[in-house]
Amino acid sequence: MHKLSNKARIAIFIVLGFVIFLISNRVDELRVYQGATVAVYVVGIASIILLTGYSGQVSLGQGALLGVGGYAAALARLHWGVSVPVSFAIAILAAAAAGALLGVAAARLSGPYLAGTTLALAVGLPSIANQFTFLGGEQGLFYDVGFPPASLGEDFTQYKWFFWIAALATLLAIFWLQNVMRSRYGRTWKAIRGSDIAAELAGINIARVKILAFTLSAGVAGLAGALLAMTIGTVSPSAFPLALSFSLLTGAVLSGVTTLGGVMIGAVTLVAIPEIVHSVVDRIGASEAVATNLPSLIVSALLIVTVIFVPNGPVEQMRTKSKKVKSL
Amino acid sequence: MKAFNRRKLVTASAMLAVTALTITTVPAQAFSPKSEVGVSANEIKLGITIPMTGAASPGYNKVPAAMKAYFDYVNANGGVNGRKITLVVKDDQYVPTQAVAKTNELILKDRVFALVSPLGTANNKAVAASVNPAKRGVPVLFVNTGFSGFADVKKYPTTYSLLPSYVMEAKIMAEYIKDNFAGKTIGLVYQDDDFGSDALAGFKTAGVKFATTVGYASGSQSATTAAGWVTKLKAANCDVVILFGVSSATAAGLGTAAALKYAPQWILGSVGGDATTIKAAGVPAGVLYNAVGASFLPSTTDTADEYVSLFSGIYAKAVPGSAFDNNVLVGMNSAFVTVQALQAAGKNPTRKSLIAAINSKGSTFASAGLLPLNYSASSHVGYNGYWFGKYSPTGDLKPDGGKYTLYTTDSGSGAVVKSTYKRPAMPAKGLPN
Amino acid sequence: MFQFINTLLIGITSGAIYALMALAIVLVWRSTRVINFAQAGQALASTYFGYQALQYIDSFWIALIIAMAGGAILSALIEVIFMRILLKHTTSGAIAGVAPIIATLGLLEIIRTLVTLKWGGADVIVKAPLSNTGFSIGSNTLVFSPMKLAIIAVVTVLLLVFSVIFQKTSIGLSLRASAFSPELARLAGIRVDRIRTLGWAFSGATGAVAGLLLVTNGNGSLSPASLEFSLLLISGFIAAVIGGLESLLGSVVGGVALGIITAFVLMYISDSLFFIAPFVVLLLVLFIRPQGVLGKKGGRRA
Amino acid sequence: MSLEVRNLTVNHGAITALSDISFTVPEGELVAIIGANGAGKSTLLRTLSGLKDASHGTATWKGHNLLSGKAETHVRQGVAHVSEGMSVIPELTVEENLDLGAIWRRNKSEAATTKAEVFDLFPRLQERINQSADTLSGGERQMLAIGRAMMSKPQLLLLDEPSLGLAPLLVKQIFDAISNISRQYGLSVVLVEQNAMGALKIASSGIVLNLGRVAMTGTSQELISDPAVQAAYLGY
Repeated sequence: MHKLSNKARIAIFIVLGFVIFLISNRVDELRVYQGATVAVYVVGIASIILLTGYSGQVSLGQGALLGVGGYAAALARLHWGVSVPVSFAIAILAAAAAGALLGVAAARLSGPYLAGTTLALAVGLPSIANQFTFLGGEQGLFYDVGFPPASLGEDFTQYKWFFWIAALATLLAIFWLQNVMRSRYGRTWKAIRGSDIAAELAGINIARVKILAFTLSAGVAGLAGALLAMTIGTVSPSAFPLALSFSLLTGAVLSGVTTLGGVMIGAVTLVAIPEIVHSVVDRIGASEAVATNLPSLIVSALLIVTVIFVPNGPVEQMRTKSKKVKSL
Repeated sequence: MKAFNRRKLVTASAMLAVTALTITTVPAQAFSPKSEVGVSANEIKLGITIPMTGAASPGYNKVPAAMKAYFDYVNANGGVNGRKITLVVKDDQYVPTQAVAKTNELILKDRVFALVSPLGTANNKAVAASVNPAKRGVPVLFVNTGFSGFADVKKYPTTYSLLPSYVMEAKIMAEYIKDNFAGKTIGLVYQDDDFGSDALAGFKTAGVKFATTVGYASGSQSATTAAGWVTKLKAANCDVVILFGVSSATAAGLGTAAALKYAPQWILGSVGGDATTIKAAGVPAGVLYNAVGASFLPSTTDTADEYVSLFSGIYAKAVPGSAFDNNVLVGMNSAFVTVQALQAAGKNPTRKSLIAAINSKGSTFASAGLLPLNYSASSHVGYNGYWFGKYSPTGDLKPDGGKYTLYTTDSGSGAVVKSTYKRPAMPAKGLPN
Repeated sequence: MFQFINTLLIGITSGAIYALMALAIVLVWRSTRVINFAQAGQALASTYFGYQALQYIDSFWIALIIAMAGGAILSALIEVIFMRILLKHTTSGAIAGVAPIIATLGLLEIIRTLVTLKWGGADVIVKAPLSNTGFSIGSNTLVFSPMKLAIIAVVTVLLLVFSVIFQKTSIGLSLRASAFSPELARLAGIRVDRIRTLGWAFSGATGAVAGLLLVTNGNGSLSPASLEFSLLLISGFIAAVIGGLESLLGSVVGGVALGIITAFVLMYISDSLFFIAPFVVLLLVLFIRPQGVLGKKGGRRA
Repeated sequence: MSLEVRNLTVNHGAITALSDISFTVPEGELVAIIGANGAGKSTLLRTLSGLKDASHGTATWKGHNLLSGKAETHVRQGVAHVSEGMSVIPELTVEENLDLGAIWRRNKSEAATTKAEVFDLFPRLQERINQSADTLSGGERQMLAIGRAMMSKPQLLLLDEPSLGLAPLLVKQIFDAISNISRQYGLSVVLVEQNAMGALKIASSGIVLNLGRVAMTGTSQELISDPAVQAAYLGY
């Protein structure tokens, strides 16, 4: 295991934050917006890594948990007028509560059952918004984060403000997640992932640990949901479609579910591929049908290739390779 | 050594992010500082987000080609003050997240002058909140939604709509029922979300009593669920049934009712009343026969109408083999109004001058609509009424008695009145000056 | 009373289609221990095969058989080209347990995209071979029509054929043995790989029938983006779970039960519970009888 | 017509499970393989029946190389393997389990004759012919497992711990049955057992495996009387 002292890790995160800050001042507004989207994906993907990579459970319905977070944040801000950080906290708590409920069910379910159940959840949950008028129905609710402070100047754009908030939240979330995974719980989860039976023999209460993993993962997903709601300014059922759940899962697999180290890879791929494909297609002048369908084809193919050839993700692959080299 | 490894990973991730973001950066096109974004010496660039793929796309995905067809016609005839209009089309798949992302691309990367005809309430709300075209001063011409919220000029000073609101539509429909089907037992099928609740509010204002109402969950409409609706409507002995939903719901309702030999007098809402989409969903035209439909544009088969005959000719040439239906007419009509707005914005149009032009001259713009456009500094809602007609055996909506009788009203508690408006003649060759 | 009968009939017909999908899911599950989420995509593609066949020949029933053959071949190819490599490569590691599930989701997307590229995104129409106009009793018209009767007949026949194959033939014995204990099956001389491919082929053919019947039960319109196919997958999965995931009879019981429950909830409670009702049914089953309605604790019977 | 194993080495990943094993099973003889848990006994049988790959060495049976080809082809060469722990399929009926054993045989009337022979051997199975295998007792299951193997009309029978988990009285019955079968049909049998005494009593010769290597070979009598074997495996 690579162990870094806490101090060194804090230093790295501060440097990383500073680098992001510098980048945000250099790139144009569209990149800043995409950066905020990447941050949302990073947090969403991290929530799946926490769940799947560290406790071996799968969720095909993470998008629904993002939805819970997004709606909670929007409602809190709309009806109670809480500050943005508080609305994030409420999003995390609400999603975590939903995750705990789901976790109780999940603890009784093995792989395929859990996959199907979470899939059904992803389809069913967003439609609840249409049942209750206070959730705003199909057109949804506004989630207003407010304008950037005047002290940042006239030219300071809304998206840069979103990006700063999202990046900061992401850095904190990832730092905290690393702590969790380095803790006793993290080790316990890994033990379970390896083998339920072995863990049970070691005296671990598997059901409780699984529920905890689901709860924490859902909390992180809730944060991602609030950040997503912030970047699009609204929450609505169609903002949390099944496709979102699939995208996050794809991103998690591309990143490698065993470690947080590659979490950027999946997020950047999801945002960059459609754009790269479009610019290539525009240049070679392929038909409209090809242009709209190619990105999903490429992303899905990447997903399958990754699952088959680098199931543990590129980062873990690199690590194993370098270990092998060292041991020679 | 090990510590270095972890650091390498983190840096690698960060580097990857930075490179990916920079690699994909397409250099912003150089515009001279004086000219407005999206306007060059020989081009005006417009953008649209609309579902081109996905479950919500059928019908709507014909709109961009229809708009392009008219713009190209104008371009071929000298363009707008010598500038050609180009339309950048982005597929939002009817997902708000996509709509925001694509609108950002349109504004920040493609650098369009204005947005035209973006579709969908949730999408337009998200775009309004996140992209905030109002703050950027970007005009959003003729949003394709009947959501009444966009009528708030203070909140959305750069947004305009063409469609009457759903509340208006419901109120007008209630009046039509009073005039034609007084004393009948009435049933309603509506989409159980705010699209439907706007309609319910309108019907309530108008005091319509329903024998039964069936609210379906958006996306659940199919022949199987519609069998349930029909069973309920039949049980309540409804003679007149209003289908106030999207086209696929209309199709499911009509098709299933025919199979169950249930033939009430149907009244279709404007959103779900597009005959081509209904027929594409498998409903024979005969089933549509005699259903009541509503529109503010002329009937698409009314070849005597100068707009219809001109537009259908242009469209047939531009998109051979595609049926000239209401979606096409709507698209070409908004393109037509857009061109007038651009012309009114002056020799060197700016976003500001465009808005000012619509606010001051918008009410005088010609359009295929059988009602006047009501644009002013305080109102950004276009049409305010409908005419009713019945579908022919081939599924074409034709006005009752061959004459367009137009009802108008507002989104509030105002009364419904018959309009006396007479549409002025079309500009020569359909090219406004 | 009439409303009650109609609701029951609505439930049974849609339940019969769910049952087919459940059957397809169970067939793959038993042979490979994988829930194949690409099944919805395969059913979609097979339905298009049937649609394509109808452009050349006039008979729906021949088109159905062509669709079944196409679905079987597609499914077998997926097993041979894709699942074998996948299962070989993901025997260990953190996501070994969930990798196949995730990969089949990717496959679902790929199939859907390819179908869109081949046949376009717009609706196409598959004409039903029989009238969808309901039978009449006096002045009342039932929801039940000749087409719906045919749907139930097809499902019944298919089920009978399957149970004869599974219970009475040595191929059926091979399929069951390979499902329950691949190692013993190999020791008994069964070429388990081939049998597994056969199981997938059966499943693909079943999914093809489910797809075509789904379309003809409705207005006959078919498009790649059709939400109904995604819902078919979820309903099929839930039906399979109700039936215990192992049992062919169970999946049929599960499908019909789900169809009837959903129909009654929509009719007597609210139409807007459409997406929630099946999910609640699933949760109830998982909590009350996780082994399924027909599943036995501990033991699994074919 | 004998089983010849030469220099067989089998690895489990990085661990060597069997190392340089050589032995011969003459035609019609019953050879017992004894050793402690983890000595590699089961691995040996799994390798011979094609369930596991060898890394090195040869194993030939009737001139066929047992180390190439899959398990499903071995059975066609007359090799039957009854794997460890009541190898029956509990979801199937008794008859289905038996039919399974003959499933690859083309001639179904011959298979029916074999089934009758199995019922002669284990009348209990005939009584329970339509019951599902999971209702059987431990001893009945073991009979069914052996019966299933017999259905393929084998000439080489590989038996893995047939006495495991059975009551002493049943153990004796099973060993008697194995001894009978071997004599009656002239079968070559490789019998892997922890119950060394029981196995050696019916075997003609024995092999002692220790930590993946052949520790000792000899006739059953030699092994039973060997003090080291007595101390380690026979519990004296």
